[in-house]
Amino acid sequence: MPVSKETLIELYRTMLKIRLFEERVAEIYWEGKSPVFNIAADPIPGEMHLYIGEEAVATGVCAHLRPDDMVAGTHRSHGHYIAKGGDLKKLMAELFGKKTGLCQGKGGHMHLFDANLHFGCGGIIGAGIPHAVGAALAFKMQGKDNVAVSFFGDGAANIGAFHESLNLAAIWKLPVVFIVEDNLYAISVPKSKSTAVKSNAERAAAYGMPGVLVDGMDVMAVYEAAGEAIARARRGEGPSLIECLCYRYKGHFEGDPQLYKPEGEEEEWRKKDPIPNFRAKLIKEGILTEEEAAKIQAEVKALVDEAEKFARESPWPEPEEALKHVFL
Amino acid sequence: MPVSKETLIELYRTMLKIRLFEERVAEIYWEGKSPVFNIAADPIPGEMHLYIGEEAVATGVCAHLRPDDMVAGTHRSHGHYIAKGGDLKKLMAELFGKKTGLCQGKGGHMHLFDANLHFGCGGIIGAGIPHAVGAALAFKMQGKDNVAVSFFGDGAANIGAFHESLNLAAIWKLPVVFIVEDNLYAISVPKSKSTAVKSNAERAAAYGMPGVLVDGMDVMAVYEAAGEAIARARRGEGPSLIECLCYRYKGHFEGDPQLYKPEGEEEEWRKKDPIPNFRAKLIKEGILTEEEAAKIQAEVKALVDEAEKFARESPWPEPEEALKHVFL
Amino acid sequence: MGERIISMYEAIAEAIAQEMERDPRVFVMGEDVGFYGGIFGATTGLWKKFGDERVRDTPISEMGFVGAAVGAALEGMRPIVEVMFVDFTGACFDQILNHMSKIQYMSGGQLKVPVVLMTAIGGGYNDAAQHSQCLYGLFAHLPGLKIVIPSTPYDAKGLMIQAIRDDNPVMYFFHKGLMGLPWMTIIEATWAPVPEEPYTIPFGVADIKREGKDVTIVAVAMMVHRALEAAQKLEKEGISVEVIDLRTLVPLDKEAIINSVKKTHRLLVVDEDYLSYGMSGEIVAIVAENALEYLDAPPKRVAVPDVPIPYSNTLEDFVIPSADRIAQAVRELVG
Amino acid sequence: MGERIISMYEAIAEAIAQEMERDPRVFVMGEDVGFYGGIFGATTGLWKKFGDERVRDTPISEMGFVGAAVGAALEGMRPIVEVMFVDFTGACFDQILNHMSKIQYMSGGQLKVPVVLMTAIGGGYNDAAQHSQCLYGLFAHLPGLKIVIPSTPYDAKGLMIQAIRDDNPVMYFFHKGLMGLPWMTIIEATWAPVPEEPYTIPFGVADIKREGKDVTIVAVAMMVHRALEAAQKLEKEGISVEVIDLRTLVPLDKEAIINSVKKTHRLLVVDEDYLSYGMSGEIVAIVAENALEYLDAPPKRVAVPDVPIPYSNTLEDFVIPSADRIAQAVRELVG
Ligand SMILES: Cc1ncc(C[n+]2csc(CCOP(=O)(O)OP(=O)(O)O)c2C)c(N)n1
Ligand SMILES: Cc1ncc(C[n+]2csc(CCOP(=O)(O)OP(=O)(O)O)c2C)c(N)n1
Ligand SMILES: [Mg+2]
Ligand SMILES: [Mg+2]
Repeated sequence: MPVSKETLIELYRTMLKIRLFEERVAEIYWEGKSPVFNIAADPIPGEMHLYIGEEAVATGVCAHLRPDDMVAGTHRSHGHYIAKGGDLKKLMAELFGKKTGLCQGKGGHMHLFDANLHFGCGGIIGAGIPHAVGAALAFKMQGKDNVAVSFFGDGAANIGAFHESLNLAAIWKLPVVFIVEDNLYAISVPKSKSTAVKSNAERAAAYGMPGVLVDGMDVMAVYEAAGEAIARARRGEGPSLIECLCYRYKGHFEGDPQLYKPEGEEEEWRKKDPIPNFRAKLIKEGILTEEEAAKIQAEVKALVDEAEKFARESPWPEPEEALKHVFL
Repeated sequence: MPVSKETLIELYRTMLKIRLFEERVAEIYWEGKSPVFNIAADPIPGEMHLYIGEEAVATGVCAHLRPDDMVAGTHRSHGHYIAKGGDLKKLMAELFGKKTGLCQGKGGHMHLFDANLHFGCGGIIGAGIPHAVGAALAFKMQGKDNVAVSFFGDGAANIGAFHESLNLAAIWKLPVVFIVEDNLYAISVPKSKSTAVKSNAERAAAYGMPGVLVDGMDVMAVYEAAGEAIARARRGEGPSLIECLCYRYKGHFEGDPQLYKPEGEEEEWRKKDPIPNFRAKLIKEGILTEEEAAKIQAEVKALVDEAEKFARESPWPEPEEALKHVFL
Repeated sequence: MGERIISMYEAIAEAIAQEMERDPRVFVMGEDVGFYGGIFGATTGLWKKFGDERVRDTPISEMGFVGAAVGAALEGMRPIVEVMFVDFTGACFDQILNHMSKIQYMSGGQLKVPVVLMTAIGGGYNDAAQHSQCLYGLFAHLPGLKIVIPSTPYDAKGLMIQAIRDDNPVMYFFHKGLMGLPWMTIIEATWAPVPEEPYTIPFGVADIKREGKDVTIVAVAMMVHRALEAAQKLEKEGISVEVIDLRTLVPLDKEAIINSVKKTHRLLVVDEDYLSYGMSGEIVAIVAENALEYLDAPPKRVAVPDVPIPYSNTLEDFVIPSADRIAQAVRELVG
Repeated sequence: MGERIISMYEAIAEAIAQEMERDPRVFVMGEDVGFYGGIFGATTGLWKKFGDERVRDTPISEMGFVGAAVGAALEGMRPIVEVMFVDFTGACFDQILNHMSKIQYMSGGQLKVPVVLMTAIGGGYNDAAQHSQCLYGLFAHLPGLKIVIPSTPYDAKGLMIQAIRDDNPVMYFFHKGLMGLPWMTIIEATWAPVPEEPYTIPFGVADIKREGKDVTIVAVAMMVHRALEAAQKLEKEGISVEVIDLRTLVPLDKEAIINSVKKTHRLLVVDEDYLSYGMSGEIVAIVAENALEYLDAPPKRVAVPDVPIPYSNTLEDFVIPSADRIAQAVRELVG
């Protein structure tokens, strides 16, 4: 199917938004953490898992989603949330722990929820997979044509919830798409040491569902595979699995010395960087001019600036608010 | 490979031992439960899951095992224990809850342990699978050529522990064999409603291990497939999965009205009853005479009689013993 | 009306049926909840009435389907999910510990998780260590879960309807021995009058099953009945026992406990869950914190003595609190 | 000798290394325990010394590898299995609840399960609801698990060696904030003298960190240090505080608690775990049962107020007990 110029530019803009947002997050994160790294130091405290390098995956998938489709993310979900159409200001404020944050400062970087966007994520590996299955079950029971998408890592594909969820989705023929973000590692453990098959796409057969392996550094490859799977799900034809081969340029979390990565590996993958490559392609194909690209860059940067400013200026939650929201 | 006469007769004897033992257990179980069924009534109280109809599976597999090979059973494990060479007297006494029982009355029907036979089982579906993996890991680390065998049902193949265990066994190339006892049902839920593939043998591919489907009503088919897998494991060539198609003639537990079984299904499977069929085959092939068969029958019956007598005459544990063995 | 006598399992199934009729968002899932009607009968008749979709049999995939219940709740459904025995919650504990109980909070109150997780508790019928636990004390320790434990058919129905209508995650524990199942030891109280029309019982309101002036016994589920049995015996000995059925551990009716102890000056907590670090300690602590000066004797606890539930009759009877053991503890308290 | 100063994470790794050298049956597995040395450093240096087989990285398969540890223990090994954060025990809870803790008992004492499950606890660094829990109260509720919670490098080493040599299942909880990691807030006590040679510390023996005569504070892990900080402040106000570090919850040194309260007549339990139905209730209950007449004031508890751990600084600081909150509670106790 031909893809419109607007869509192509939107894909580019979204990837860039994720990249620039996260680069800014990293800057702010380290602002309080040098010369001495203390994980609890402000402005952004706690663990920080960045998605830099994997932007094509979230972007290519979420481009097919409506606001009322459901996404279950991971511990590394800024990208998923932004691709789903998330609000940068609220997201940044949440990372700062401010009252104006997505979750009023209660969730934090790993626990982002947006009821309006039907978005959730969490810090327990594999736990979001059944949530997506349940959301898909709800859509089916409600007679809606919505779909649910579950993102998770290559490491997560070895946890029991993966197996149970794919089986449930298959026997109940649910509108859910499983996206494996294979970035070669689970923290320091390479996929080759953790996973008994080459690609998790092969595992789809264990549930009688289609499984494909795509180049996760190529937003168009992801876009096409996801488009097919999501359309299939919307038509009521059941679940699919897509494994996207990609790479995280940063450590598992900020501060990870990454000693487990072999020499030269990152450089190889840098050549496949989804963002400059896609930009070059769009320019080469005449879809984007250098000027337009620069304008997009400036617009996105302005959004990120605004988000940072909003977060910095926002108030802290009152301490006593900690006691609210256990029960509603 | 040719199978010796002794082995063939031993296979027959073992199947018969399981059958006659369990038929007796059923009799004794109902002794206290008619006219009014009260699950807590003596002589054998509690839930009762019988293996009748599935004897060929445990028998064909365990015939290849040594006493120091490890078996992890299920909630339906009398057959596994007997096939592993278990002691009928201690087993029966355990079912009665007597002090002379395998576990001094603490374990009961679903929780049979025999340290000398490296046998254990339990009432939580799927939980024994990782135990077998761990035992196999121990054997490997100890430089032994022992193997571990995990038995579990078609229902259990849908729980997360199945996935995690098979993956671990495969990446670590452990000497473990996974036996799926596919008896078509998990309590009332038919496999067709619970399992997204036709045979779990297909799922072996998700772990890069061999998977085969065999006729679980034919002890020789099981014996051969298991022989190959166990020999492979002993040689250090890693795990395998065997799905054995079989049938439980009784309810999920004694007292189950079995309304979920379609009319005529049991009769069809009765025709394939592994014990009379194998008996007939052995006689037809001249391996066993009618007289020898009758003698075996009498010997086995005597063992069961003895076990019953032992259990009935054994003393109860002292109440205060309940406080022992939490810590050793 | 109030005089129709039904069992606890029928009361639960009726509550669910009435709510399913009222609210199309309510549905049930779990192992053998469909055609079979639930191993302990809690979904009897529902499948026939509502069909495969709304009364959904699941594979043996507790993590998957409890997680799916959470996901469905996030998308506007109101799932009732059965985990057959509380002992099996080990297979889905992460979904309870980190998601069902925490998403409302982590989302800053944006999202509701109106799941009812119902599960069977209790021993006394030789089902041994992995099928006889109570464990409600463990779940009560986790913020974000309402903990409901009925002891009568009447309460079972009213508390179930309340649970389904509550916007928060609820764990609903029914005691196998109290369900009134024909294949369990019969206990009179398991068949009792239950109104046909729907009604609710608010959470956090204990039920004083019996007034007394010498000792307060606090209990839930089967232990309420054992305590009542003990109280009857003790009455003949001239000891007047008040028996409080908490009905919910979260929220907890501290008021009722404290007021009773202020009256009786003596406390016994009876628990079929394990003794240490559980319900019994919490109740004693609350009384010590709030009514210390009223206590005429050190409080006592009768519970499972920190051992797994053994299989054999003699052993199981020794560890699960009996009316005799309860009565003995009361005598020591007043003695 | 005793003057070598090391961190708690080094002390743990050293204990494990020494036991691995002594006993070939001891091995370690878990996520990132190999080359990486454990996310909190508890296996630092082991992989280099002992290699892939005995220091085994696992996939993210907690149910599988904790179950495998149980299976390996049944076949004569002595596994140390790391579950990275206690919050993740939800993913393998069945193996702890129904197998690791129960097989010895269910087998009638035939089988030993000498597994050490080690895991990280605690908050205070904005890791929020799913990475900051303590939960030891929950595990202490389950019969069959020894519960170990060191608060100093010295104790960490001695208790780890004891845990490895113990024939029973042990849950060993280390507090992230006490590990002495360079990337965490520095707390002086996290670097301390630790002898090089192996030594053991018996389970069930509390450590009186500080003698006092007005109030007894009972605590574990980080709260021991917060209590000591509070005690120092209070000393200047003329209030003399005794601080007891339980070190193990199972077995529990009831004696030490009771004797201290008999001396001070006042009890405060401080807990970084959730308030209700946990450790704090149990300790208060034990004192009420055994030393009621000695109490001059109702006992008090300072703990996480039954909410998940929130992310934001202002919120997290509000829920995790601080030295100030502890001091305030002591003042109320003596006031
Ligand atoms: C159940 C559970 N086990 C372990 C962890 C610790 N942990 C956090 S991220 C991670 C690696 C995840 O790898 P992968 O799924 O490939 O995702 P990636 O980080 O590569 O995006 C681990 C082990 C966790 N959060 N939850
Ligand atoms: C984790 C867990 N979930 C549910 C159960 C209840 N249960 C006991 S046996 C059984 C069915 C098992 O089916 P299958 O694995 O096919 O074995 P079969 O009984 O057919 O031999 C179920 C659901 C359990 N014991 N453990
Ligand atoms: Mg990864
Ligand atoms: Mg089956």
